[in-house]
Amino acid sequence: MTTAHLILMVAAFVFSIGALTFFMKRSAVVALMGVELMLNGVNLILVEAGQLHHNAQGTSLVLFVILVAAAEAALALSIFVILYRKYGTLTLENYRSLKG
Amino acid sequence: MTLGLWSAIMAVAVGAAVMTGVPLMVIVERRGSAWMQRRSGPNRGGPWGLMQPLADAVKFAFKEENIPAKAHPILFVLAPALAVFPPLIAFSVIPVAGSVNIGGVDYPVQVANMSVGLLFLMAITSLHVFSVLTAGWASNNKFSLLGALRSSSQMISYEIAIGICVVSLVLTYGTLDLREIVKLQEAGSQLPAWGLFMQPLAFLILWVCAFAETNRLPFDLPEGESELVAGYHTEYSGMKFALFFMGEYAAMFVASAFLTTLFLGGYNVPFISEETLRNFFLAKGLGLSMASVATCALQALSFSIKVFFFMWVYVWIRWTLPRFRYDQLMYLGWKLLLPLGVLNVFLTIAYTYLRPHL
Amino acid sequence: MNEVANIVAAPLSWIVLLPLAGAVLNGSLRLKSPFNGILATLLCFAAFILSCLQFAKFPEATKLVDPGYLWFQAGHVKAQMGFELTPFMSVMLLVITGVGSLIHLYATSYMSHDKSPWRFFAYLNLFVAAMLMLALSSDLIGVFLGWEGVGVCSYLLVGYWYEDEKNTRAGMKAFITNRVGDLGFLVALFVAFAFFGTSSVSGILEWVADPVRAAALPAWVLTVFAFGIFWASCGKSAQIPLYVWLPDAMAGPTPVSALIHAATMVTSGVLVFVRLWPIFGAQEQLLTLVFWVALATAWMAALIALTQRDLKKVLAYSTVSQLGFMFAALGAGAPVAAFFHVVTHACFKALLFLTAGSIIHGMHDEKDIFKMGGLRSKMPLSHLAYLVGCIAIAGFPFTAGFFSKDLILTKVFESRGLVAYLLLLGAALLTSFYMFRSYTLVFWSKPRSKEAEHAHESDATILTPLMILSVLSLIVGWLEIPHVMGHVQKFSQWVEGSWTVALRGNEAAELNTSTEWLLMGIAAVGSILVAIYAFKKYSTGPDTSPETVAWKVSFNKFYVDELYCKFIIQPFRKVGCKISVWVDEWILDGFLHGLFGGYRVTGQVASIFHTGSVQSYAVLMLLGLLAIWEVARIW
Amino acid sequence: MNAVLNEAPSIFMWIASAFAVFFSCVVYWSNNPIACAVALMGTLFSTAALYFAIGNYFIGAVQILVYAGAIAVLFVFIVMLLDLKPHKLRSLPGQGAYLSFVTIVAAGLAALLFCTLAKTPSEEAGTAFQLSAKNYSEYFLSHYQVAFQAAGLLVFAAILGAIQLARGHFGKKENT
Repeated sequence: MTTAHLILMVAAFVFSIGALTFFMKRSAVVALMGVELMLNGVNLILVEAGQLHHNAQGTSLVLFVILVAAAEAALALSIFVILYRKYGTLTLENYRSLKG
Repeated sequence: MTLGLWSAIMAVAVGAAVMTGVPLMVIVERRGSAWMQRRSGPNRGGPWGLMQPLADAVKFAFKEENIPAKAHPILFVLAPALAVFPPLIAFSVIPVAGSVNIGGVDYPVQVANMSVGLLFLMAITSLHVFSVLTAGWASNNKFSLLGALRSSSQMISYEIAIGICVVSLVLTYGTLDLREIVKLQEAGSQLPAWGLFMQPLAFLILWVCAFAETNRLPFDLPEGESELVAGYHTEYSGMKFALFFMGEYAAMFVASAFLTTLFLGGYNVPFISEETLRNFFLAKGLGLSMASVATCALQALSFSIKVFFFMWVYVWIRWTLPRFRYDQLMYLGWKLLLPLGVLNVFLTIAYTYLRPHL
Repeated sequence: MNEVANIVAAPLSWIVLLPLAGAVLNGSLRLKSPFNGILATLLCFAAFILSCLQFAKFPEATKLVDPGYLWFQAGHVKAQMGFELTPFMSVMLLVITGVGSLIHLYATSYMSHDKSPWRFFAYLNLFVAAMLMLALSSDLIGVFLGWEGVGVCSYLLVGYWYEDEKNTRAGMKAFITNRVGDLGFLVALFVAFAFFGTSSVSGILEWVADPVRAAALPAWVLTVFAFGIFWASCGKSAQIPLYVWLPDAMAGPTPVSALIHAATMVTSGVLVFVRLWPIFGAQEQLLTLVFWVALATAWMAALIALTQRDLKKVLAYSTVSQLGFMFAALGAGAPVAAFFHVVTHACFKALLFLTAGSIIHGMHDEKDIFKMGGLRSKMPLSHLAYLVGCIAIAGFPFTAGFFSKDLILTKVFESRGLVAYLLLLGAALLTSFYMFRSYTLVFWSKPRSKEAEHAHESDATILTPLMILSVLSLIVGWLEIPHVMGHVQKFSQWVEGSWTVALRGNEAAELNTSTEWLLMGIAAVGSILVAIYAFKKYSTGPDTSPETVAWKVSFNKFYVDELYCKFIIQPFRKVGCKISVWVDEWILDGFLHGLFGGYRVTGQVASIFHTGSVQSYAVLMLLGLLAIWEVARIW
Repeated sequence: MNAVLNEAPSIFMWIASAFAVFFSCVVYWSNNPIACAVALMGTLFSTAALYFAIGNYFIGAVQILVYAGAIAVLFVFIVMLLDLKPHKLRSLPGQGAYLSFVTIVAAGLAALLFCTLAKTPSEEAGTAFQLSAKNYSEYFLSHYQVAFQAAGLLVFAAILGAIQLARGHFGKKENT
């Protein structure tokens, strides 16, 4: 077991638990936290690969991911505020008006 | 001696220094305010009242710890800890003096010599918001929550101006390594090559932001007594309150050290380089280790004097200026400091680009 | 013709661009009256000045060219947006821009009380630009562009007063009839592409002139090409069977009638014919066909004109009849005569139409000649102008019409014999009759209506062009005087250099002097006598004799419109209805129903997964990603 | 503490990894949004610690600055501001089946991720490697120039969007 494997395992775990969180949680905010966890797992793998191959190209993508995550979080959370004001709840099951 | 062990020693030393500085600063502040207001201040405990902080500490330690019934028990306790933690961590990347030579190896007088120290410093100081927010929410008190909300928006707003100014500084110095930044400020013949002279506008903006970041007057709205009782730490008492108190002073120390490192040449003694000092002590007949230790002592003294200058200005301002209104605060942050910072970035870019041609 | 070709570069594109600029400016600026008219007139006049400058470069130069630019290229087909000017076209250029300028000037006053004169002048300028394009373009595609351009402008201008449904119908009739003719042009164009590999006029003419290359062509190619052009000319120049649009086109404002239906557009068929003469000259059978069609047209139009009551209709049928004369000349193998008649006709027909406009203007838009009368004293200058026009078109000695018509008759006599000559002479005498009928009814006797009593003379802006055109109508014929009377051949000498092959008519043996005098005398005396008869007959007022069958047939235009309607339009409409219903029901609806049904089924299947819950979407998305990943890994 | 990647992990690495796993589990298991937010912050910090441990200080610092300092603060802020009450996990008909399905999917995903990535060969892994901010800036100003500008535009758009949303034109107007 090397450090690389450990990090890989952690990353895979964090990503999966993030996905699970996103699928299972009823609260929109917590579901979004799951998304952040997934992004975090991906970042971890990217950084690890960059260190492994002595290459900054992939690792620069992490900065983009972080940036996009910041933008996404800012927008998503402000949308949540609006939704909360409008419907008084942030439970995802209540937002089903797009049901086909 | 490994680098890890040295780091541990330095961590203890720097931590102790900051923790000693806090009570010292308390007495300075109390006596200073008294002096400015033409009254005596605390003068009974020990010579010139120097023992007063000790008495305060004992008082805090023995007071009853009160946790409100409707408060969130874990977060309520966590918040004061979070208040002290970031400033102490932040101090780890600040170079306090040059390097000490032990057994032919140079050890930097600094807990962690990090290549991205400047960024790390900013990152850690931005965590200060957490303690405020957590404290305000966990108290389950409207004054606390209002204070916390005010505080967090204030800190985030001013962090943006700080970030912009740091960009121009990075453009000037070309590195994020704080030790290198300090070394770059060593040179200079007529004037020391301090950041103060290279980036005066950034210095001013950062100085103003430092007040806002530490919630000090004239920006102490989060704990404005006349409006919010005591802001986010209304419900705190005893040692928990003391921790917030310490956290605030530690944050002031970090801000002062930050300004010193970036603008006042850090640990540099003005006009005298580390090399000169070392050679001076070597010429006095000291060994290499002792010479380096003596040099570092001098540099640490220089650093402390500069930091205490800023600390004194904190006190000075606190007892001189009245509190801002909240809209004035936001106006200053967003509409004055931020555009000025952006302007400064552009000026710096132009200067950096044109410098080879000048 | 025999000298070394002297080809000179010239700014010909500007001649087209100036009126085009006028169209764009008038269309976009929407100036107030009279500035819109002044703008249009100035630009048209500038084109006239420029044309004069180009005209002056002949005869030193044999040809002026403006290479322009390559418009488009598809395979070996190249369309060059270039211009060229031959001596013969330079005369036409002067007619188009000169008469055009006068009509613009006239219209400035005539249209000043209209609702949106800027629109009118934009169309008018566009029309002039298109006509110049047609005349100048060095490429058949460019010619076609102008050809279609004048068609469009004709449609726009005839239907200019579109509030009245009658006018729009007339415009559509003109446009659609012309489309039928344009088919011939397209066929000719395709033939040119397929067999000559070029669409440039000079390229085609070179091909035909080259005996080696011409011999390699199948014999029918040139015939098809020529017939296509002739068919197209029938449409544009109003020959049987496609003449029906021209009389209806009188619905447009009078300056339009003058410009389009007298001076320029209707002559475009003759123009193209003459330009491509080396091809037609060799098509003996086709020329025979052209001649008899033209003769029939001349007669039929003249007969119809005998009974019409609408002043502009009379003039319109006279135009059709005169066009028949031109084509008869072409059919007789005398392009110079035809073209000479184009020029003279442009002058006196524009004069007649403009005078008619002046009269109608003075009569407050009353067009019925039976309601006029006695205008001689009320509109003296218009009366004078109309009289000049009438004697010119009737062929009174020493007027323009006399010389051109005489030239045509002589040529017909030379190449088609006595019968053909007599028939054509008959048509010419009829011309004299119906023109003087209208003249007498309008100007003599007593006013027969209130409008006629209160008629007034038009203003100077209208009268100035009338005066200029009157003078031209009288003198322009002196360019070409038969050799028995002095032998002036300025016109034919000028024009002759335009073709690289010899004209057929030139080699024909000349008639002896006495025959020529005789022919000329019959025509002149005949027309004068017929004119006097008509004057006597109508000087007391309109004919009140009972309606005979012949009169009815003539008055109802030989029922041609009704026949067309019954035998062509209605069958077409029936078949079209059937087809459109079938296409609508089976193809369009079927397609839509299929599309709709497909969407519905797909949607029903897809909506199973459409739960409205974000998280189930996310699970599905993840599964999809995993599947893609696996596939990519196994690959 | 600059770890070499194909050696056995140091004790520090183990601790940081354990924290990352633990906190992410808390995010999933806790019903209290506040606890989730704090645990999220813990995960982010542990990840930053891992970055530091494998020698990528720059990304570590940025992680703390942006994720912990901004995004997590936003989460905490929103949770506190809206005063979200503890939620249970989803309760749907056939919830058990759904839960096991999703868990299997997630576990499979983890296994797949691990198996695929662990096979990646690495020649240079034997030596320590440190990236500085300069490396990144070189990439940003050459290779990723367009992406960099686009990201800037994205952030700008996000700012505008957030401001517009916060001004409340889309929600119900409040009469307070």
